[in-house]
Amino acid sequence: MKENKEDREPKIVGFLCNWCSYAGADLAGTSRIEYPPNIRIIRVPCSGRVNPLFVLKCLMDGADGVLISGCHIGDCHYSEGNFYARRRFAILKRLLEYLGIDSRRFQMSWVSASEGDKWSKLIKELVQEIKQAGPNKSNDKKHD
Amino acid sequence: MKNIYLPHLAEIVDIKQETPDIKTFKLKFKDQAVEDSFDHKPGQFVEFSIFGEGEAPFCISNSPTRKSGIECSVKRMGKITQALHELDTGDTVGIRGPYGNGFPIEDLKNKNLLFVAGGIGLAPLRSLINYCLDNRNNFKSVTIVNGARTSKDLVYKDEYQAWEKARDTKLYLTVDCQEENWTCMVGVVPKILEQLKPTCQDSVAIVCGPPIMIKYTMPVLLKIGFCPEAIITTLEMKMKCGLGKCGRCNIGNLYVCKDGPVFSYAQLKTLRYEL
Amino acid sequence: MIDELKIKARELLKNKQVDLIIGYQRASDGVLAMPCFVDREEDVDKLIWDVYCVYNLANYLKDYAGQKIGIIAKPCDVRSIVVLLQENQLRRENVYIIGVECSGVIDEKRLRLGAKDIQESATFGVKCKSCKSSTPSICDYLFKDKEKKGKISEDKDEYESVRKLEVRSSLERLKFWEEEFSRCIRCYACRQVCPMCYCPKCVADQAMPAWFSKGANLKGNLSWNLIRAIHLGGRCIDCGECERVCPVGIPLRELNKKIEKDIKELFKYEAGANVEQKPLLASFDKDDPGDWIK
Amino acid sequence: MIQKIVTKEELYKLLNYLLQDFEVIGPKELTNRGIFYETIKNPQDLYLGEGFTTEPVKKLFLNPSEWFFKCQYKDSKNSLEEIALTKTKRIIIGVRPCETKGLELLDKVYNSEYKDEFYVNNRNRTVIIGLSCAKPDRNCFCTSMGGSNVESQGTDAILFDRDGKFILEIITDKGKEILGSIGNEPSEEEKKHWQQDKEKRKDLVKTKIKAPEDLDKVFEDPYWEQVSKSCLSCGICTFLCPTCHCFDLVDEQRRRLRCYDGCAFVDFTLQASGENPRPTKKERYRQRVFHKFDYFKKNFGENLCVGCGRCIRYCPVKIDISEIVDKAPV
Repeated sequence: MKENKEDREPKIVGFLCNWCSYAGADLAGTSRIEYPPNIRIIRVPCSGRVNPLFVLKCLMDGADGVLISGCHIGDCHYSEGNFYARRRFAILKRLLEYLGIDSRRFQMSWVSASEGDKWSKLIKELVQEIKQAGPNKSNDKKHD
Repeated sequence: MKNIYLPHLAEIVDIKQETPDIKTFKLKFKDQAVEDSFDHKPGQFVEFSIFGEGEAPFCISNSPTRKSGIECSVKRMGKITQALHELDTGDTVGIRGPYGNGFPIEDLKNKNLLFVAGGIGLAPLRSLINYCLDNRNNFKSVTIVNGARTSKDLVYKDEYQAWEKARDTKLYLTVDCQEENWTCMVGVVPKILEQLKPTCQDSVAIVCGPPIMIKYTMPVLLKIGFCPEAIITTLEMKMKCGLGKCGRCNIGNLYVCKDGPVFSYAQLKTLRYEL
Repeated sequence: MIDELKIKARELLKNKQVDLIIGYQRASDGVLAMPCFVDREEDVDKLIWDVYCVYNLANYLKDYAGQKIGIIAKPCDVRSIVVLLQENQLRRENVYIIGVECSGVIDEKRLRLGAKDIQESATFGVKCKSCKSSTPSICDYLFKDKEKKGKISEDKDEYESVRKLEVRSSLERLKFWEEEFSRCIRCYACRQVCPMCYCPKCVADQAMPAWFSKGANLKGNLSWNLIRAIHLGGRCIDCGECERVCPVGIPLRELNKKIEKDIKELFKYEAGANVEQKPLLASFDKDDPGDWIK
Repeated sequence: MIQKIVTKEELYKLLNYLLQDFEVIGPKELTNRGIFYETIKNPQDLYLGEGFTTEPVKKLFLNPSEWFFKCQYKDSKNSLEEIALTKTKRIIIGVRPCETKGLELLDKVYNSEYKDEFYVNNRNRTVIIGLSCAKPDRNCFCTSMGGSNVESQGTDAILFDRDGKFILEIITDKGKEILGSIGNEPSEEEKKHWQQDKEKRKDLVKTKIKAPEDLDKVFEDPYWEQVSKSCLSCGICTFLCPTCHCFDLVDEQRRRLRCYDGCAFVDFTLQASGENPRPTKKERYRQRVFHKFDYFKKNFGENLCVGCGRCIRYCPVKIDISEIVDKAPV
């Protein structure tokens, strides 16, 4: 039986900044706003803490998507961490695309501590997009 | 033909915390046939696999005369030792071996034996010491000089009593600096040797410890009168395969894993090994 | 010109202005050049300078940290010295830059692959064709090119091949890169030859954690080449050494150029332009584009 | 030994036929990339010209990325799952004599005291059809390493490109089995002619060096520091060498992987304690030279170098091992 693209539940790794996005996701939970369970959250101090290597390792070890989420520009707990992240990952995003890795697999967002509803909406969209991108084939035999 | 890189599965049956960063693991092969056929000489080592982490060589620290599983003492250092220290009894590891030449037991017979150990360097010597004590009539006097940074870092404390009590056997313990309630000797191993002046007549010195200790112990032993052929040491090198193929543990044309790890000081000198 | 260079080198060593001069000497084949380390006046005569002097010698500066070094540097090599200065890897007073005007060096890689006669097929490197300046931006002493050949750059879009690849479909790009990277043997020559790769422990060598496969398999190769390029983002000055040394001919400059082009578009940044400039990823602008972020 | 004259068409026709039962591997030219051993689907793709492949045939025997076994964890029980050996029979064509001589040297390491089943299996399932060198370049010095650019040196058969045809020498039974049916017997005249040609081709290897009998006595010489100064500590020379065989064993996702490693890398001998017996370029480069021209000779009676010239051709900074060995101050 052929597996339908839409049926397969993708695995997404989320790197969430402790101060905004993690709290935002938490708020979504405590407010009982539903969102798909496809995302595995890793809490980081700041979106500026995330290294391109983290993203790469997730994608190479089989994650179907990676999300980095931090405070809105101007709201960083460390004043400027997300500015650095924005620059760094703009380059990575374009490079991944250039290498032919589906750019939907790597996304970034700003979600504040009060945006539980934005978080839920974001994840719903993200899961849809990544479902369309299909399963990540990095664990295929040809990669050995 | 067998896959020579394939380990046998073994279970950790006992873990003993020797010092804050050294644990002794006792292992039993899962396959009884392997357990029965496994035979080693003092001074040999095994390749220890922690699946998912990697493989590292450790010397076997129990004597073949006291077989109740393989014992290895491991100091927490890098990736694999770290992972190993996190394991519990009942966990599974992989074992390949034994590899290496081991101590030249025939050459030691009817000799006075001087064991010089520093820190975890006692591990390979413990195997030989217990072997000698179990075959006591084959050897003359046994002198053990064992040093560590502090009394906390001394390994195999449980066995000291038995060694002291054994016939014609002396044990000298030393720590680098004076401590409260410490009754044995104080000072680094080479200094203690200078004080003790053990006999070099009909003697063989077997040395194992950190490189810096070996470096300063050699001249002292030579001064006491040991000839380079009568000083034996076991070396450490980065090893991967244990079979003399992966190419990193060579000293001159000899591989520590296959032709060693036990070398005489005379051999090392011709190999231009710098201590 | 070469005599002038030798006189200068001798003078620098004699006055103890420098402990060592890094330059070029003739290789064993009698045609090509190889790096040369001169610390005695009598060895100065070994030095040469011509179109075969392809190497970016700035790479050796890390071997001699703390010493006073004289270095023969082409305009592109000087750009990498600028980045090293920006990143505090080098003290300006410790390096005496003997700049040389350069009208392009040979394409050593093509020579090797073409296997034709060395002299006849000597063409200029691709990087030289998009070179913007034949004079080093900073130096302590400048050797002028008497023949005034000037830069050989062709007024062509330097990102032409990048653009060509960009417009292909995602699948085609993936196929292209997978084919290229599948040949990678993970010799790390691209890293070792790069003056910007000075990390004491490269992420590729780390064991705790191991970031990607150590083996020369597609997954590991893809990861390595991607990370190498990312780590050079805003730092690569296009000396082209990585692509030149790659024994299996992976077009690494296509990766470097892509990032170079992106940062020009996104942040109006050019690597190695001047010493006072802050490194791209150690700085930011409040107005950096963020429309791609949700 | 059987000598035959074979046309290109005959050879390709035979290869086409053999494709049914064998995997055929041979050199293929990639524009601006070099020449690489690849599986051949169509004999027309074969490159049987003068150029050398970038990578030696070693990589088809010692896989650069070889999985040894997998540790399964199921129902809280560990078990080891071995990776099945590839049994496909294969023909490798266009292999140079120096490369097969390299394999014979590797046999001493991998098919001796402890047999490496992966390597031995690859050896056993392969028929090697060599190709004599028509145009050795300035980096070739095989004749100085006791080898030859025209003799078989471990191939099952060897081709000589001559006047648009091939002269085929079949050496082993394995070679006879697959190649015995094609070509015509050359006349005595042609045979004689060919012998003369062979001698002429040998003289094309211009670089002559003398490997010192006893390098050991210059172990401490400052020479090694001097010659290694420009070394970049990359892996090109070791990975492209037909005889370098050092490897690393690592675990990745509960599988054990063997990958290439080389003495030029800083980490090669770095211990977990931080101790490194070969901390600088000098010790590392000297190790490479000594392993090839001293240690291996002491252990196996031969130099671990076949003079293929790859490490010189591809060295990013043109370090020339033949010159360095030749000029060693013994």
